[in-house]
Amino acid sequence: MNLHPMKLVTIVCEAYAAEPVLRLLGEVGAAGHTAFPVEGSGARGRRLADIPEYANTQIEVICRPEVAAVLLERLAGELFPRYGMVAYESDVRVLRPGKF
Amino acid sequence: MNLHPMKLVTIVCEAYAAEPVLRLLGEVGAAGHTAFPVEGSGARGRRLADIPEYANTQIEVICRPEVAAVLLERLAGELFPRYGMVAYESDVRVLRPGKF
Amino acid sequence: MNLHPMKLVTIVCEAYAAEPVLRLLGEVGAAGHTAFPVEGSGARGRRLADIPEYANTQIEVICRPEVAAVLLERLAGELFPRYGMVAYESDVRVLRPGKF
Amino acid sequence: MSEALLANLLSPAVLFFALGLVAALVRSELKFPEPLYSALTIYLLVAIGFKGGVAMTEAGLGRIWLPALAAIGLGAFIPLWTYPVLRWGGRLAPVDAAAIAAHYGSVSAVTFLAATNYLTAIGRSYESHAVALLAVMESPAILVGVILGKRALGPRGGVPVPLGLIVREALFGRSIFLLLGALVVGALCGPAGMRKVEPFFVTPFQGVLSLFLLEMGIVAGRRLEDLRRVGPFLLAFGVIVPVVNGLLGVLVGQAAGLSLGGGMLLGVLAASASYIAAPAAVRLALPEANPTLSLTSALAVTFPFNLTLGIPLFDAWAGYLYF
Amino acid sequence: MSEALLANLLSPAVLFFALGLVAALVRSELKFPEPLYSALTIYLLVAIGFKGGVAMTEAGLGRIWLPALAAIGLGAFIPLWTYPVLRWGGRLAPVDAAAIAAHYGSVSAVTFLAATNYLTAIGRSYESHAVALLAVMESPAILVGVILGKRALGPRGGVPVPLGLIVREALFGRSIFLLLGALVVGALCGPAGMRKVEPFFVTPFQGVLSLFLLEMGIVAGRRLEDLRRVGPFLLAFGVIVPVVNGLLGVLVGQAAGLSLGGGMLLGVLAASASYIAAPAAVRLALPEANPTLSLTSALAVTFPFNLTLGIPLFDAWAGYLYF
Amino acid sequence: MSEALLANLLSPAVLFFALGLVAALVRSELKFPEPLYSALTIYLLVAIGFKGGVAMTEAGLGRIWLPALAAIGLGAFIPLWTYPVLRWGGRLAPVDAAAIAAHYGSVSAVTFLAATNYLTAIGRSYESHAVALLAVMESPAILVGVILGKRALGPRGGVPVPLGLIVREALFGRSIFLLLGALVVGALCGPAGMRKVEPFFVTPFQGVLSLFLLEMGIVAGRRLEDLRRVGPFLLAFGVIVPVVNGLLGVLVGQAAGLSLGGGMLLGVLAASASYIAAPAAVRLALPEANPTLSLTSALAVTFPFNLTLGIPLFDAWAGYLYF
Ligand SMILES: Nc1ncnc2c1ncn2[C@@H]1O[C@H](COP(=O)(O)O)[C@@H](O)[C@H]1O
Ligand SMILES: Nc1ncnc2c1ncn2[C@@H]1O[C@H](COP(=O)(O)O)[C@@H](O)[C@H]1O
Ligand SMILES: Nc1ncnc2c1ncn2[C@@H]1O[C@H](COP(=O)(O)O)[C@@H](O)[C@H]1O
Ligand code: NA
Ligand code: NA
Ligand code: NA
Repeated sequence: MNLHPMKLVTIVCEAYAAEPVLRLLGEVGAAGHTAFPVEGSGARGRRLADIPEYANTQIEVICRPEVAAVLLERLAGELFPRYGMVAYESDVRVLRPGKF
Repeated sequence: MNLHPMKLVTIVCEAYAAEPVLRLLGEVGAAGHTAFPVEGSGARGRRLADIPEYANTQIEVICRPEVAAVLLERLAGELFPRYGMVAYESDVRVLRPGKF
Repeated sequence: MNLHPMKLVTIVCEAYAAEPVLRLLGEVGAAGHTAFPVEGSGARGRRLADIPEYANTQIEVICRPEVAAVLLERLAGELFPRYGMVAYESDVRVLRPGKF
Repeated sequence: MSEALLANLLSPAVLFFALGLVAALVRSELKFPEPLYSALTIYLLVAIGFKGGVAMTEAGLGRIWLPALAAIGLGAFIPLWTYPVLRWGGRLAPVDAAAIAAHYGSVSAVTFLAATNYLTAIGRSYESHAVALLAVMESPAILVGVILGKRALGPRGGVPVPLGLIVREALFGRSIFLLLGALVVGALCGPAGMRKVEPFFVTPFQGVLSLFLLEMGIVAGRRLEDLRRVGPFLLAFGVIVPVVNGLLGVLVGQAAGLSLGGGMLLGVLAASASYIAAPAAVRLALPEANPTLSLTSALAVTFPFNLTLGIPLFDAWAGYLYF
Repeated sequence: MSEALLANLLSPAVLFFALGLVAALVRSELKFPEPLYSALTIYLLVAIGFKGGVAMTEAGLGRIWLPALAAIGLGAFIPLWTYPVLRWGGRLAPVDAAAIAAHYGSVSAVTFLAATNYLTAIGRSYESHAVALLAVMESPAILVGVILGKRALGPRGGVPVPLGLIVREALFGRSIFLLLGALVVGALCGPAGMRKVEPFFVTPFQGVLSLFLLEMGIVAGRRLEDLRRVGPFLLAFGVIVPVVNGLLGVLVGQAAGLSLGGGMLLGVLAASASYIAAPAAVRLALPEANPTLSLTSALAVTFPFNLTLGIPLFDAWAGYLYF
Repeated sequence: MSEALLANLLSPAVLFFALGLVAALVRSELKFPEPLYSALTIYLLVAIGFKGGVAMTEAGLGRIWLPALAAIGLGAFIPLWTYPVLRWGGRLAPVDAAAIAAHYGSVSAVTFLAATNYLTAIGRSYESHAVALLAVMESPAILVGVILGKRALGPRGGVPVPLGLIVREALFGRSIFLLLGALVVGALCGPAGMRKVEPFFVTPFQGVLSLFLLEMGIVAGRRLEDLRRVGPFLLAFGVIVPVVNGLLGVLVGQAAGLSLGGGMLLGVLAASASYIAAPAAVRLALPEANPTLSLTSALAVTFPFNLTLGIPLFDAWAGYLYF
């Protein structure tokens, strides 16, 4: 069993931000993503998922460390000032490194 | 790119436990959370998400290590005996440490 | 507070693969799991969650390291060739190690 | 009665329920998404509450207070007699006995709906405002059951829960709130309001209920495998106790002045066991109780029994009593 | 008028809205799953659009262009007069003033539906193709508001957003697309198509709207706690400005040749504030604006006001003007 | 025929489908939440199955067995002739050819519903129990296709899958189970049951189908970008093969004694390609096949073709044959 280290970048953002985030993923060269609707609370108060327009989306991306660095940098520069959003990075290990 | 270490506490619990867990988050001083409905299985058998009352909720909280410690301790003391529940902690890195 | 290291194995797969994955979890001796529907993109293109049959499922399993190793090995051998799927492992800490 | 029984068994509602059971048993992937379940529940509760409220405006409050008091008393009484049966007959732990007793004293809205459907189908009239009985009968047994359980746990036994929370949960749970709220709305709107919403809340009602029972069949069927965890005592309890409560309920209904149809409905309410409101409140107040025991017997034994055999049985009993 | 007011307050639609508010205020766990909200929205927009389209085929385009132009002009004008009020009366930041002005110039489809419901209930006729006014009036104010905001931010101020994206969002948002699309489909199908789908899109419409307003009550009620964040100026603004716009709208409608019912509907459109299309477009174009201010006043102040008091008020005003 | 074609193209069902395609093409954010899709599917399958079952009770089983056998034979035959075409005409890999052949031999319930809608609209009668043909025709082609694929992979080629699983998937998939189950329920209930649920399962049916086709338009439109992955051969295949199968199906229907309307429906079934049941079963049994090829041609080429041009074409052909 040969596991290879990768980064998992998790982004929780308001629904309106999902499209720009996905566009950014394409630009920084992430090979895929997984997304699902969530509700939550944070600096901008409670975000209830009762209306799709007011809900949050959680987006998870497995990528190489250098892609993760660029992704986080651009998130912080381009999207943090604009949307309610949280992003964090963690360490994971995958089986087929070529896939990411 | 300046990443700061934080803890991610993940709680999977039966739907009835979501409200007490959120109340506890407020008490221990967590600055936000993200939640979504899930289904699962564990010691209490299969929990199918076919009826909202019987579903599970997954709650994710990014917080400082000392908050995570208090949160886990109080979860174990006050809510584990009462509800079907799993909680675990992992390491993440965030960009704006002041937010958490 | 006594935290014990465990592995979290996360599997994102097409809906048709959920049943075989859950069966595999039983065979390798995982004590529980959590699952929820997601959408995503990857090598097989975009998977929109507009029809249940075409959606993805994310399955998360906390287990002991030796179970995680067997699980990943069998996933790679038996299910990777057959279904659109991503699997990765990360480190978490839990409170009640006997549960897993 | 065997004719009525057959008519009930061959109604779309019961047959769709059976189809749902089959789907769960053959492990078909058929399942309803959770939001569809919620949507159907909301529709059914609002529709029945609204209709009942309009009927109350027409009938006047004077006709409902005595049956309502009777229903409340009946709900509070059921856990008192079933608790000792569970405790000493079934050798269940005190807290489990209290929890199960609470479920059986409380009521199942869907069973009630199926019974009104049955009455409509056989052309028997009933007080439309009888839905108020459903509303008032959800909580009393829960409160009694929780008190029994707390007492059994002793002064410092068990997890402490603020009393306010328990009462709020028993009184303002999702289903009671919807039902009572729609009842009030209907009472305020009266027949003029009814005319506007009738094509949505009344005309397609029976069809929606049939579809919902398909889902209930799946939900119940998926819990059938838990039956072996509840043991033979609870299986028998889940059939015999409803019969006793149902027969008793019709008697009480007759004494409280309800019509033949209304008395039968009170019997069905008494016989039915809650699997939504009671689990939520009991889980909160008595977390020490094992939820699988009460839920499985209420949902996988008593509910199907009432739906298929109970309803025509209580109707036959009412027919016998009233003539 | 007090009779009409009472009739409106006691209609199922308004009472269910109030019930939703109560649910949110007593913190009942009652909530609609998000897909049910979406399903109801899709149904209501498609139904009203389709019906309007069929009516347009019957009425001919000749009868709609003048009112449509008037509605567009009115929508574009509202942000122009409310911006200075917000900016200097309310001392709001320029970008917030522009954002709020955009919301109040745009429209709320549900308020429009409630108004048509009201007209149907009191038996007053209106141009069925008036739904076209709803469709054309969503975007102009958004575009004007965004321009005001961008100008206030200065040449290099604010986050740059491609103009194309903003226009696409203002013109092709979910609700406008559905409404306009169903309108075109209805216009192409005509009465022959209507006969096929009438039992689904027309007959149960009022009931579905009532159920939806229950949900809107919950959604609005859950934002009531944000009211203290918006301050007294916006509370007053959220009531007074709709009244002014509503009275103005009826005048414009009369001048554009609409019937009494149609004029009242244009008043309601002018008075209503958008809480779906405008937030989405403004969030994209003016991310610097605080969304809580515009959303809370539109959803938790103006929407309930129009639904309960505004609709009968504008109807009374129309009755006064037209005779 | 051009008149019938126009009537079909201007029906609400087809126009809403076109609107959904447009929504996907202009990348409007309009989308139906997944549970709404499931809810509409469940409703449509249960409604059509129930109605067909009631009709079967009324018609007697004697009238259905011969057409049913013919439908099964036709379903099994289609993959046999299309496999070589795909394999050598299209130079597709054996396993892909087998998978696609299975999809085209199986059927699409929505295409069938649209065809019954069309017949209702033009006032042509058909055997209501024809829905039984839809039910029996889903599986045979899947089984034949899987056998062809497994044989092509050779004795030890390919991933091994227990035969039982494949058969269960082909026979008990969600849609077949619902359709067959509701058919049995309808047959047991008969006309008495129908009266109870008619306002829900029959009256609004056409409207619900129109709304569902809006969603199908979005679903199909979002896969249009995959068209360049399937290549020109499959594009042509997706139009020509349905025409051949459709013409053949009407012939077989006539030979099996179906009425003009019923024969046309068997033609539509033969022409339609499965995009729910077949993908699930084939994905399980032949994971080596590329699902994009079969799904895209069935969903984004053949489905729109049948809905718009195929249905009136097979109707015209039936009209020609039967007179
Ligand atoms: N500390 C946190 N832990 C987990 N999720 C969070 C946290 N803070 C914010 N979020 C999520 O990020 C969304 C936007 O955050 P904010 O911009 O702070 O309102 C919230 O609605 C939550 O879903
Ligand atoms: N080993 C596990 N891995 C992931 N999730 C789990 C695990 N065990 C339990 N869970 C989740 O936690 C819920 C409650 O667990 P339990 O109290 O053990 O029944 C389950 O329904 C699952 O959703
Ligand atoms: N790099 C990635 N990060 C996160 N999720 C991924 C990634 N790649 C693939 N996935 C998920 O796994 C599913 C199947 O992947 P694939 O087989 O590569 O198409 C996708 O639809 C995504 O939901
Ligand atoms: Na009871
Ligand atoms: Na306005
Ligand atoms: Na076919």
